[in-house]
Amino acid sequence: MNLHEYQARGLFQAAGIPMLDGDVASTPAEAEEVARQLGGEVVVKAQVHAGGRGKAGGVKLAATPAEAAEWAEKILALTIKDLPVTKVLVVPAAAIASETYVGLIMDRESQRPVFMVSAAGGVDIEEVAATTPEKITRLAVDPRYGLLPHQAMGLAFTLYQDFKQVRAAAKIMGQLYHAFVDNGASLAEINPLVATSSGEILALDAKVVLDDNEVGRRPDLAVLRDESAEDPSEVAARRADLSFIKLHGNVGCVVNGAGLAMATMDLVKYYGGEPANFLDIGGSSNPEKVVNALRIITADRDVKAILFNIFGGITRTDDVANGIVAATKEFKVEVPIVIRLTGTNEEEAIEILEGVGMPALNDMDEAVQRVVKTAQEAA
Amino acid sequence: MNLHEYQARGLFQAAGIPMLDGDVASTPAEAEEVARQLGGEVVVKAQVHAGGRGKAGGVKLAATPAEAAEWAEKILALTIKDLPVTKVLVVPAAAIASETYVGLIMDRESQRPVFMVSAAGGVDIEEVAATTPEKITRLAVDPRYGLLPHQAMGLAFTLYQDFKQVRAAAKIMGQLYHAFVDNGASLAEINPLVATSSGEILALDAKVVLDDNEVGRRPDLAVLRDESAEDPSEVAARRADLSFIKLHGNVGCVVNGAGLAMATMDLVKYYGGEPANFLDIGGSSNPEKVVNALRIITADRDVKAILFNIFGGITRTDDVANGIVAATKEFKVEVPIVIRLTGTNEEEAIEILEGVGMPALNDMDEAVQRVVKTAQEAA
Amino acid sequence: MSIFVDTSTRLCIQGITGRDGSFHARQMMEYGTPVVAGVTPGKGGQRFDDSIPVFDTVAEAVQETEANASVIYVPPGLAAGAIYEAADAGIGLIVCITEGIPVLKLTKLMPFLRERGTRLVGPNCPGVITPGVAKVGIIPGNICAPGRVGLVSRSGTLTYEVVNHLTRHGMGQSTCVGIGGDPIIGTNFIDCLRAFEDDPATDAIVIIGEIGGTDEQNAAQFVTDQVSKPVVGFIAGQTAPKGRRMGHAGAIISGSSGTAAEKMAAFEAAGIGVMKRPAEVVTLLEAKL
Amino acid sequence: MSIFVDTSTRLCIQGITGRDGSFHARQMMEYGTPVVAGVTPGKGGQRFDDSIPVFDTVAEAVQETEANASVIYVPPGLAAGAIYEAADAGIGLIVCITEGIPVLKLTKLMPFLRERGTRLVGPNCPGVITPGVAKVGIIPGNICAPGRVGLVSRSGTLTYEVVNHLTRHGMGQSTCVGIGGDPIIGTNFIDCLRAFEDDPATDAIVIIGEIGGTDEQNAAQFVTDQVSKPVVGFIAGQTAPKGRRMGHAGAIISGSSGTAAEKMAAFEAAGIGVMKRPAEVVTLLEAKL
Repeated sequence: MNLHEYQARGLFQAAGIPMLDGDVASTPAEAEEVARQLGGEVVVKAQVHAGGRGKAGGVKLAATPAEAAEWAEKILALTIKDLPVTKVLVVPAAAIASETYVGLIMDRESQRPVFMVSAAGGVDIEEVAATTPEKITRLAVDPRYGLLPHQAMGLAFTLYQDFKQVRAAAKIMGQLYHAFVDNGASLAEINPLVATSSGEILALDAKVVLDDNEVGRRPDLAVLRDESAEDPSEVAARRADLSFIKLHGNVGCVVNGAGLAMATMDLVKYYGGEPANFLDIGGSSNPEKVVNALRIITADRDVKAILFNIFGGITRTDDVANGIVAATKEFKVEVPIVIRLTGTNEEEAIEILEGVGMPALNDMDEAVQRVVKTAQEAA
Repeated sequence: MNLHEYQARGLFQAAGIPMLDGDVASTPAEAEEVARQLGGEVVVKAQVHAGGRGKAGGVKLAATPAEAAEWAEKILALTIKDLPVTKVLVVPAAAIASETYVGLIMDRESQRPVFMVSAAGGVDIEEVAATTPEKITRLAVDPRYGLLPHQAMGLAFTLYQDFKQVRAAAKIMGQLYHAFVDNGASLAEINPLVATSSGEILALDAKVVLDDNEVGRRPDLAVLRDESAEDPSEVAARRADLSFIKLHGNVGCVVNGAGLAMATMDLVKYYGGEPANFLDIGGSSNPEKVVNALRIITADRDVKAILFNIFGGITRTDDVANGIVAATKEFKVEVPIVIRLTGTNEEEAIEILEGVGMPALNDMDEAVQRVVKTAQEAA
Repeated sequence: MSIFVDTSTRLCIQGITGRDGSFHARQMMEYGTPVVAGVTPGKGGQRFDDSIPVFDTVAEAVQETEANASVIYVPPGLAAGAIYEAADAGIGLIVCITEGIPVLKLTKLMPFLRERGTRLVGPNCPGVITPGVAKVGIIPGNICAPGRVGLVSRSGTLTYEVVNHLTRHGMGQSTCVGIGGDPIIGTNFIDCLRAFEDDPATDAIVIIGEIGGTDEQNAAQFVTDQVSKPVVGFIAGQTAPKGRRMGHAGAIISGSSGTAAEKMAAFEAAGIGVMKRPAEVVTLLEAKL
Repeated sequence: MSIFVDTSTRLCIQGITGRDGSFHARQMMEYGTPVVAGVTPGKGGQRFDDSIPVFDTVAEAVQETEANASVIYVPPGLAAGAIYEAADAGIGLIVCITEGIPVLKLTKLMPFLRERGTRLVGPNCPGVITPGVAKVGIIPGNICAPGRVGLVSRSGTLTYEVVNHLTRHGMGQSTCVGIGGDPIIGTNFIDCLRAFEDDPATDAIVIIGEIGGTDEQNAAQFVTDQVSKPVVGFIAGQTAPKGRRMGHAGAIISGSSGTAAEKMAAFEAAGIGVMKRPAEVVTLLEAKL
């Protein structure tokens, strides 16, 4: 789960990481008030789950509270990468002497949290990683021992020369590690970490991605979810315990299993169609889930045909069939449905579907070809 | 550092371990008031750093607040193993169905915290360990992973049959482990852990010994030191940064190094004397320490002669000599002093001492023989 | 023979009395898997379906039944603890079906397993099946057939889809391993490739990957360096958008190192036959054999 | 030869610019110890006494000077971190002089060292000296003399007392090791006994123990089982009261397993000549040789 900058700031500040005071605002008036409280020049920053907000005009410097209000109004009107901006963060403008990068990610390869730090901060770190990887120092932390003092110090020595700044940066590494571990993050990033003109070390930005598995178990983290920053269909899907991602095609997909769901989308594309979504109903075969899935998919006006691709294992195909029948009774499904199912209880499932005049196919390729054709004809 | 039961209770309760409410009292009136607040039968327990307080009459059951006051008065008048009782703990009397033992110690052999649990609780666990060691289950915890859930459960299964009680006890194991680790303990013990007649699992007693090295670094733990429960000479020694233990002989000892200090005491005994103390001035050779050491030792009226046994390494023997001279100027030392010193700067030291008419010996055996004889003659 | 699971397997089921555990216990028993014990704390002394003894702890199960493998069906909050318990009891093969274990817990668990030489398959995986011998996990037995193709996959139902094609076309399997879709897993592609390469009962290998991470690239390198047997492969997620978690916690493309295109290119470079559709597994394998 | 410290030792001093560190650095250098580097974070680039290069980190010191041993003189709050750092940098022998490290920190540190095969002597110890070759720590060089007696001790000045007797009576030492007085230490009696037993330059062994724990009893058992060379021993603390810490954190008798009487009995039973007084070391050794 991605956090907004202002939320990540909250976690960092709780861990003791030095940051400039500031506050989030939902209206120009609120932004003006925050700017007034802070005094002096401020930066108004769009709070949105998308990269490149600076380039999209989502980060602006304001000399006065009135100017902060003006920028807030413009930024709150933006849509960045399909996502509306509903909040801005207002923070003091800092006098920056140098910018560095400090990130901590959960690394699959080493199976450990890995620090990535670079004296080349404040810019696109992926660019640095791609073009000058030698400018990035990596350090894997053994979670049994935590970040050891000499490791933090060693990282900090790659960023600063002045020993006071080295010590300050090392302390921040430790605080970042704690914020990462205590909140079950899969990424925690400060970019830039700056030295101010007076020599102080401050985190000017904050980025945190939480492990969804952790969020599910921790109410204190779950409240950080900002549903206003998500697509409404995805919010509805999550509430229905469905794994769903909206795409831009016209073939709706209902599949059991993430891998098969991706393979189904790929096959739709292979046969010339465009998937409208990723949707995994999971292993449990509760008919209610099928009803919810259909409701969410049919709410998308772009969808011209729907494919069910169910390989019954734990999932009972007769449960899925019952779900399809129940959905068609609960609400009118106006787009054609192509059903492929095989595996556990497939004979019962076919019988159920034939009972309502819905034929079921057995072969995945055949079903995908048919749904693509159906969608093309309907479009 | 030993904690009183009421202090250990505080740490346990902060860790979530279920205990009966209760409070500490310094006077019979306070004890009566606590008993009144609690209502019903109470137990009045001496708070003193000594084992066997029950046998010494330091634990009594009181049916009424008035009776609690009576017992408190008697217990507060006790001296148990040389230590005056200055506080009592008043807690409700519990209806006990069974008593078990749960202890956690820092084990030298495995170099890990080790749980020791036994269904044979409520009695002298050292007796159980000596006579029926098979009744004690031991488990070493790897501090890198902490107490794992199955380990806590496995220990709890050895104490209880009822699964609810097993779960409750397993939870308490985890809490005890946290209390141990978070407070830098070298021992944390619940004896007895009881099942009440209604089936609840409660800690009825609490014992904690803290690692002195941890106490030195943590003000929150340092405040738990109860100097009123210690010998005043030991309090003075600690304040002077001397390692000192009062004994009952008549030969005062001032030594550098703990091993040599023990060996010196042993040699005093070997040659027929009785050491009055253990005293290690440590490696640093600050003359002020020597002055403080002499002040503390001469305050003991039993001391008939004093031995300095200094092997100069880091310790500069001339510093020690200067300290002896300074002390004799600051206050009158009425008992004879025998000085043995060798090692770093011994020539300077001998010169300093000869300057004030104090001869210094070079051989440890000779010095000890002489001080023993001197003490015997003075006695 | 086969890999990981064979005739010497003596299986313990952690969470045998739970909803999922009991269902799959019966499936495994029906398949002929030598299930020797179940574990549910507090239910020690009972018998599951009047036959399998249930113990309070894995240690007791191992002591009483000499179980040497364990499969875990407990809720995500308890699953990491269950893995520690099995490893601590000396179990050599642990298959964790449970989904949703926080990744941080796994990072600490992995060195614990390494120290003991324990193999973990999963978590969040469908398990291991050696057709005709035993199944440990949830892979449907009826779609598999004994044979000489080894299969390893990050996916569940996509595996079934591929296995189904194999079986229908007379290509039985030596062992099928679902390694799981989480970013941090106990047994990876390379572990399985090495085992299949060393397994005299395996003639060819199918590898099914997906977007996210670089495990497939590493596997391709390993195939180049150390695998002599024919390998065919599939990558799911060619149409997946960047930066989104596609169901599996591990299926997220970040930076430029997790895309399907890259992985397929790595496969090609390693001489792995790349299927464009799951159904192609049959023709590609036939061409290699 | 000798044990632990020999002509191949290349020493790094952690905390070289501190009060204690600089004093003992000079002592070690005067003794002829091959001191190759110092470490004080923030003072990298300086030279200690115009000769020894100072680095910010041990890793740099190892890289630049090929240091293979380290001695630690930093405050107790930083000492555990300094040990981790040295081990992580690949140092093979770490001698920690610092006293006052919380025991819990050490319990977590020990497996870290084991994983890397690093030897730690101490903490809270006087260090190691191979007379005439090198000293690592604070044992005064002038009381030692090269020879063929190996000495291992939990104590500091008591060691000096015994070494002094040996040297005065013409009994030089192969190596003297002060293992430290804390309850948890990196190198114990048995490690040293094994090394002395294997060291062709050692003819006899002196072991100096004290009250607390059962290390001396374990050492006695080891002598019975695996030491062929003559051994004499001393136990300090015969007059110590029960349950009190006698200066050393480890010197506390608890239960019945830490008394001097028991330890002396264990020594006797193992054929170790037991000194009643430190001065007896000479006559007892003479009788054995």
